[in-house]
Amino acid sequence: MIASAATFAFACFALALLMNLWKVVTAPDVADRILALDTMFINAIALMVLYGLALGSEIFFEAAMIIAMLGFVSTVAYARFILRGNIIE
Amino acid sequence: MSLFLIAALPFIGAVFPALLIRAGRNAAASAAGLTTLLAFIGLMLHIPAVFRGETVFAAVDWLPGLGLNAHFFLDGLGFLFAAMILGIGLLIILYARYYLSREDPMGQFYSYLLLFQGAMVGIVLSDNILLLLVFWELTSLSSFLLIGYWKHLPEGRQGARMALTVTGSGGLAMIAGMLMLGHIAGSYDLSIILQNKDAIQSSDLYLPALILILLGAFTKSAQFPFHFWLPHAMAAPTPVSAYLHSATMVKAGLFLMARLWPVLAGTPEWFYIVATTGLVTMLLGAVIALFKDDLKALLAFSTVSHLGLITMLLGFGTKIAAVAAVFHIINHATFKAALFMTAGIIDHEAGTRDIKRLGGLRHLMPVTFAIGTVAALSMAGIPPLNGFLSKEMMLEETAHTIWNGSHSVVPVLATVAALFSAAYSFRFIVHVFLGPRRADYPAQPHDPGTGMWIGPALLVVLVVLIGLASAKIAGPMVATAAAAVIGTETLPYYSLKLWHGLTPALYMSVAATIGGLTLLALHAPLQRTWNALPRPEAKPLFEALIGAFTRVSQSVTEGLHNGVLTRYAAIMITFTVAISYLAYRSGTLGAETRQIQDPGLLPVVGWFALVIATLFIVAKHRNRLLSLVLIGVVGLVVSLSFNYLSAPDLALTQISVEVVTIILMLLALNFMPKETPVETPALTRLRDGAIAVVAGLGAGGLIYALLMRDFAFPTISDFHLANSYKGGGGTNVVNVILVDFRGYDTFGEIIVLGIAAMVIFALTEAVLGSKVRAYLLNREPDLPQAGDAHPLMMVVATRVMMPLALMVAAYIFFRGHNLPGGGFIAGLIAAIAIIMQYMASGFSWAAERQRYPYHAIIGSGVLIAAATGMGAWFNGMPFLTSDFGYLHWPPLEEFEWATAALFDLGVFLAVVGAVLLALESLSRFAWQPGISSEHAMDINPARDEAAKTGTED
Amino acid sequence: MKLIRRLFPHPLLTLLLTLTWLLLVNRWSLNSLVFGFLLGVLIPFVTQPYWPNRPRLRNPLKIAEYILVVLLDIVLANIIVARIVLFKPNADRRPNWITVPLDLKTPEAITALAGTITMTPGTLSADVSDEGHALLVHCLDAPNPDAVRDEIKQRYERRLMEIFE
Amino acid sequence: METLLEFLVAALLVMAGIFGFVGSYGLIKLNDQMSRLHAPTKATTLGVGGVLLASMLHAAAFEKYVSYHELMITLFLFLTAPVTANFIAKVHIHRQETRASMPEAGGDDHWATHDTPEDEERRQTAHTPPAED
Amino acid sequence: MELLVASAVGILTAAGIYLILRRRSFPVILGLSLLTYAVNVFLFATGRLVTGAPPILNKYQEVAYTDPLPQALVLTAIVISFGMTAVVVMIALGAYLSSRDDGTAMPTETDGAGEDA
Amino acid sequence: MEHLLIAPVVLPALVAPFIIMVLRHHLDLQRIFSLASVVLLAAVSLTLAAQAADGTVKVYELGDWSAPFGIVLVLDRLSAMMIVLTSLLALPVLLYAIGSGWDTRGANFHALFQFQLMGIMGAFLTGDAFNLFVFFEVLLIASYGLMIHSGSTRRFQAGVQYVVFNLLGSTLFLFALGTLYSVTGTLNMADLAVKVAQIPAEDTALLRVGAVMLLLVFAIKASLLPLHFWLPSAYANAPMPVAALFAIMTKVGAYSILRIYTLVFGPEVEATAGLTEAWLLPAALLTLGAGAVGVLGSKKLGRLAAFGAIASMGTLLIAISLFTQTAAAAALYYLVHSTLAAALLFLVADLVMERQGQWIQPQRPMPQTGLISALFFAAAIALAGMPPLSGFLGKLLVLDATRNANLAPWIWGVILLGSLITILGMARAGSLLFWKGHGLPADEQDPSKDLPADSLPAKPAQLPFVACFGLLGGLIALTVFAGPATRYAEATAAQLYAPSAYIDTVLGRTAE
Ligand code: NA
Ligand code: NA
Repeated sequence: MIASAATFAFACFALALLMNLWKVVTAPDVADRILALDTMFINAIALMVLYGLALGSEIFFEAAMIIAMLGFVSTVAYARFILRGNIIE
Repeated sequence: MSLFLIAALPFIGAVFPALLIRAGRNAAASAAGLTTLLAFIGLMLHIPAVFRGETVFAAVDWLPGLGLNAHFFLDGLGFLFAAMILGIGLLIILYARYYLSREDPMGQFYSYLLLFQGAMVGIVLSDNILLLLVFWELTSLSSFLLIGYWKHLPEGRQGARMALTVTGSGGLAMIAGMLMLGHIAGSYDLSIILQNKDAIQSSDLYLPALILILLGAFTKSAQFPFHFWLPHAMAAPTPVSAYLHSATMVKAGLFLMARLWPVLAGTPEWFYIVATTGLVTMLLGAVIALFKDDLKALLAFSTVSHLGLITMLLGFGTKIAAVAAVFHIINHATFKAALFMTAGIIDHEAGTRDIKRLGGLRHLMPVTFAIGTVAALSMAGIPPLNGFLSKEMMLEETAHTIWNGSHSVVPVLATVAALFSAAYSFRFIVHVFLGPRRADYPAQPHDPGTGMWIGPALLVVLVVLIGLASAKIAGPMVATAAAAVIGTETLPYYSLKLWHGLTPALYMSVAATIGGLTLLALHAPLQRTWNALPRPEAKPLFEALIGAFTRVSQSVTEGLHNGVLTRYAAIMITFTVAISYLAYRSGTLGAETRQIQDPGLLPVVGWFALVIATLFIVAKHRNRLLSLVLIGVVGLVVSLSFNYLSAPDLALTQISVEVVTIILMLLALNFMPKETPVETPALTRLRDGAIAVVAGLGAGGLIYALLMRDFAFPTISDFHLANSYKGGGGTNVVNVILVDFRGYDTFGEIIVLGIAAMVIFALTEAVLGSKVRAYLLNREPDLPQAGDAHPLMMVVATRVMMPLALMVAAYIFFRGHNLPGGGFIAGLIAAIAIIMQYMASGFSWAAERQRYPYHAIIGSGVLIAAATGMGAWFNGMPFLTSDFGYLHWPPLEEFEWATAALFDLGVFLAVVGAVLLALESLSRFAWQPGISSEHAMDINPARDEAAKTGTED
Repeated sequence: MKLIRRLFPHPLLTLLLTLTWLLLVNRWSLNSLVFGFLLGVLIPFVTQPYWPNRPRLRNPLKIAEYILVVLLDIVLANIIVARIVLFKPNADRRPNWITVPLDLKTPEAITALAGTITMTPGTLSADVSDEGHALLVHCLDAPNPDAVRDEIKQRYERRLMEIFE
Repeated sequence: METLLEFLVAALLVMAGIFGFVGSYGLIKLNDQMSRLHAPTKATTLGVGGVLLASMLHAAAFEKYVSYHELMITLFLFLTAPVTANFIAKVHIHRQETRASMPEAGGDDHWATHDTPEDEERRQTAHTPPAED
Repeated sequence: MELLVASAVGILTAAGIYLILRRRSFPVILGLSLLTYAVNVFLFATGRLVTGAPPILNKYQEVAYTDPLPQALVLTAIVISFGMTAVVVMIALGAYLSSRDDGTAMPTETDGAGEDA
Repeated sequence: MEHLLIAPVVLPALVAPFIIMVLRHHLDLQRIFSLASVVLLAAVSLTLAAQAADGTVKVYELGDWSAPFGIVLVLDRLSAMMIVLTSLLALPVLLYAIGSGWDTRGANFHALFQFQLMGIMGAFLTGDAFNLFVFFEVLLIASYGLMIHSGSTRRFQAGVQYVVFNLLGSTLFLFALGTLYSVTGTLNMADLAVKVAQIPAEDTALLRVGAVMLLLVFAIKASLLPLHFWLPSAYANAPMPVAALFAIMTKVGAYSILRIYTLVFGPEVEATAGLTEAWLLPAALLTLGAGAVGVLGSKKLGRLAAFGAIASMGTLLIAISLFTQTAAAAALYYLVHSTLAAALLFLVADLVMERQGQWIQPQRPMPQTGLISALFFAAAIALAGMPPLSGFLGKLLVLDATRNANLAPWIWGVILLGSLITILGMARAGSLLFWKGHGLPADEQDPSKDLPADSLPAKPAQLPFVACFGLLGGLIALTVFAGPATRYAEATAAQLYAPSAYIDTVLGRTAE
């Protein structure tokens, strides 16, 4: 049961990831692109945790946590770049 | 005196004039003169031995592995030349003291001159042909300096380069020839080479070696068609011309031919090459000399002609001709040096060397007239002077020479040459000294002081004495030298006297004299005809050739290295792929030994994401921000893949590095164009695409082939897996490899990072210290800026996150040895935590709160890592040997300590320092005066409230 | 006392960080506790300059209540948003801007409010006004914007006022 | 008990999958930029949250260890998601909106994103700035 | 899976090289980044591809581990290429700011010499 | 003391961070420490060379992990020679940089200088292929900083090219190492030698690709045509003292080729036979040709020196590419010579450029023109391979060693013609720079010359001349003591071509 549920979740998040990518590539505006990339980070976190769950391993936790922590930094950096040009001023 | 000292004295002497010139011109000249005199005396001390027919040796090994040794020897030939070089050298030194003006840097002159003298002495005393080559090339170099001595004269500079080019290239050819010769003979020592005539002449390499060596000799001795440089070398001060271009350097080629005569001469190849070249040169030089109005040019071509004469004699390959050659070498040196000095005196005193502007000088310069006339008559071959004697011998030999079946070609042409020779010699006397006195000399001519004329006078005395009593005066010298040329065998019969009876030579000689007088009489119309004739001028041709060559070199160099990085890279990649492919094709690839693994859903999705993002980066790379966003996608997917493929450490590192890289690139992109224009034509893009695809196929194919085969041998990482815990004290094998098994790599790696940051800092300083600063200060943002630079929410969020992030960094750090993590990733996280402060609250605000200079953090990181490594020394262990153990402090549980953690702390600090220094440096570009705010947030109602109510927190 | 305040500038933060450490190492042991506590003391001390004027929390117990309320709202928010996304045609949606005047003054409190708004049903904090007296909120589907504004002020801002000011 | 836990984990996973999908789907489906911003900021947090809960539960129930550190991920997401959304909204306001197209800023003049340096200067002179904020 | 990784390496390499062959420094840097990914994955893959076997020693049971050495090498390579990227970004920025041109070609200079000796 | 073997790496690695930590704002102290470090390095290197002179191979097992599992440093005649050369080059270069004030024109000069030395020393001493990569990167990244030290438009532009090209090289290095590891499962050079000798036939294709890619990496460093394009503008635009130090960097490439292609892929190894024959020598010949033509075709002094360096690398690579013991001996002698000669030329170029700008064009006579022109003359004849300096001897050795090669006539022709063209170019430049200006009227100063604004100190410094004469002294010593020098080179070459002692010592097989 868990296995099928996990496969379902895998498929959902994988599909989500590809949709995000599609949006990154095709979005008309840069705001949407950044948003899509940020969403990609979040879906990636989900995938990683799922993978750890499927393998019964904790080994992927740190990577997920680091993405949660740092993905935000790059998103903010992109946005700041558009807002101000200087990301550090 | 040891031959070493004789050869070394001029070089030693070369040092003094340059040093002594401040002590005055006389001091410089005396120093030069004294060392030369000393060497000369040293040489003379060997007279008894040399004239007994002995050979004096002096040998020290220099580079025995190659066969290049400081082996000197002195025999008759060497003695003759050394005596000429040093003897005439002395006279030249004396002459030059008076010839050079006050403005000329005399110290330099004497230094160059003695350098040259030493090189010449070295040539003639060398027993080792490689050593001879050393001196040979040295004469080219020193003569370059001497010819170009008057730096301001274009003729001097051009003449110097021409001489260097021609004689230098000959010298290079000779290197090859000498190496071949030595190879055939099995030794580079002349004393051994000269014993191996049969081996040499029967070798396959004989002809190439001969040609290459002759190229050296001919260029040096100005033989046709290389003769053209010599007249242009006359731009040198006259003492140089007299010394180098009559008495010594140009004779080096002759010396070499004479030196190698025993082993090279006597073959048809030798005869046809050497004799013919000599004959042509003799004739051509004589003809041209007649029509030169410049005294020195006349003498120069005359020298060419006489050098041809001697070459021809050597080329005949008969012993008697060789004797004649030796004799003429002596004679030519005496009268030609005298003539050059005479020309120099005339130039010096009358202010011109142009024959057309001279005449009638016999009244004004009687001494000069006497000296010049005697020397010129000797050159014309008029008895009883020494020139007559050797010319007779020469003519006699030509009479017996058959050239390609013809008995007459050589004697007739030789007579014609002698005729022209007589003609220009007479012209030297008649048009310069005779005739009416003129009113329009550029200067008032008068005889010079004794110092200037004593040298040529001495030479002229020799001219007469050798002519009158040749057997007594020159006989022993000729005999000894000729014996050395011919070899150890007995000399042929010859006699050095004025009257040999009614020989063919006498008739030829008489014909030449009469013809010479006739030509002189017809000189004016002849010269008009000559001048009207179209003929190639060597100098413009040469200059054009060299100029063209230089320009071709320039355009080849600039065309090849055109500064287009794109092309460089394309060439490099194509070359690499091609060579690698060849290497692949020439080896064997066995069948696959591994099974392909079935990919699950995740890898396929990841693959699609990666491929789509990558292709879109290529397609959309002109939109720079978009490509950066897409790079973020690629980095994310790569990181996920590492995680999926059992590499959690890599995943962590990749994602952290990714963030910092993107920040870095955004910082830079702010100042750069946001779009890349279309610049390359479609065809170029197609070409680039083809290169890229081929390289991609190569890389992909290679890794596929590797992935489908097992290791050929068990890998060393089995050891790492087996020893990580018991030897390294950690269960995260990757981390143990990083900080222990291969900690030295990591040590290098953090240094790379530290250097990167230092470089970025230094370059930032450099840019901001330049005029770019002004541009940056006045720069308008490329795009409109939104308000609220430091939004409240961001500031607050990062304030909360910072301690949390540092906590995570500590966690990642401490677990690294046993679980994914480690100092590097922890360092990146800590750095990003601080960078968030910069991004949120502004550069100045965050920088103010930074208490430790980043340079120092980097330095301390590297030092801690190094110190940890060195700590092992105190245990008697090698650098970076780790140690670990377990501590138990009740009530705490037992915990592990490891020196590797200390090393990792070094890594941590270096990374933190490096990342922050790099980012901070890049951030400084945006700094503007006035943007620095003391507030972290632009909008803060609490602050406004406090300001309004006057209550400060 | 001064020394203690300098050493423990933020006892609450120290507590939070110690807890964080225990979460991170995922092991409740004395070692972890001691080590986490050491870090919990050290890190606030080192980072002190980056968070000046830290607000006093007047009523920390209220925080728990607030968190529970918000968590519940988040679950609901997700369901509501999912329904809108999946089933509601774009044409039927009424996206809208609303302005929420702020009584909160401290940046921390405003941030907490804005964050809450973003995480809860159909609303998203987009900006603050130029002097920080109003919050700009975007609604995904708000036929009645005033109601949304009042709920925000009632449900969240009031509670935050109690905690922070 | 085991089955129940299993069911719970599975349910959480399915829920997470759905929310995760919805978040990204909304990004494509919704037709205006500000609305698109809602979908991921909410749905995905619960998507990830579901996975995290499932993971914790799964570890506790089947892997024989108790795992709390998933909470850290949640903590970070909750802390960062509003800021991210705020920034993207500011990008939207900066690029797509003008002062006129925006609602009134309460008692204040306008929204921070439309604040120009001149406005800022005016404000600076209005109040004397204190030393520290 | 091997095919996926190999083709990914190939595509990253090709894309990287194509961008390196552009004439502006920014795409060249992008290309270098892609090429760095390619070579890192390449180097990583030389340990062969294994899933679910991270080289974290399990003290309690015998399990398989993937080859840890290439991972360590790739870590070193990532760090080094990060440093290199940072430097090249800086240099490209310096070049752009001082000449206001981000072309990677060296512009030819006005000729000061050209005459003969 | 056995730890001495790591000192050439650790010493600069300690001094550099110390400088940036403690002495960042004290120029005089930086200079003192930097100089002291270099002097100490020279002493250490000479001591090590003395230890290696009798042919023993010394191994230093870092972290006490034996080869092939850990990283080892290996000292043999070749590495000893290279570290001695490095430190003896560094000393005059550093003196020059201090004397000329170049070290003050940008930040972090001394620290970067030390790190640069550390990288070079590490590359020469390591016995591990991947560690060689790491130290290549150390020396490269330090060189990036030094090359653009003090900045300027052209320096930055040249820097972009230099860095990008070398990053391509670094990438290729990783591809090569990955391939080799993937086939053999090892990284230690001695162990690689053992494994490569036993490689099964069906693995040769992949092994050969790895081997040749590695060779190309080294060829890039050694500026082999057509991989040399990074060099001319990088060296020409670098501060000249830095370019002088870089004279050793191309030698790192040459060293690596010699090392790897005698130890691992030696001429007797079947699996990699015939890998280089077809193209390496022709490429080396073209390198020499391009260098020589470049000397003649250069309009700026820095480029002239850079092409001179390329030409000398061509000669060196010709000798190396034959892969015979005699040729290797000749190559080693020439290597030392060309390092010193190229460095001297760069320093002299700086003396000129500081006074009259970088264009090769007539100038008014400059201060100290006599001394400078004499030094230029010496450097020119050294690099052109004219007597009496060691270049001539080196050239003779190379010619002699190549006499039996298949392409001997080509080799000889190119070497001799190359010399001629180089001489022409040098003569042309010297004549324009030092002679022609004497003909210029006083007021006809060329306005286009680009003198640095604050170029000359009021009182000309002595130190730059001391440095130049130091290098010249080195060349003279190499000439005078050519006998012992070539004997050392021959012994070194013999050791290279009998690698079993090296392998056994590194892998600890001597005891058995
Ligand atoms: Na909301
Ligand atoms: Na080979």
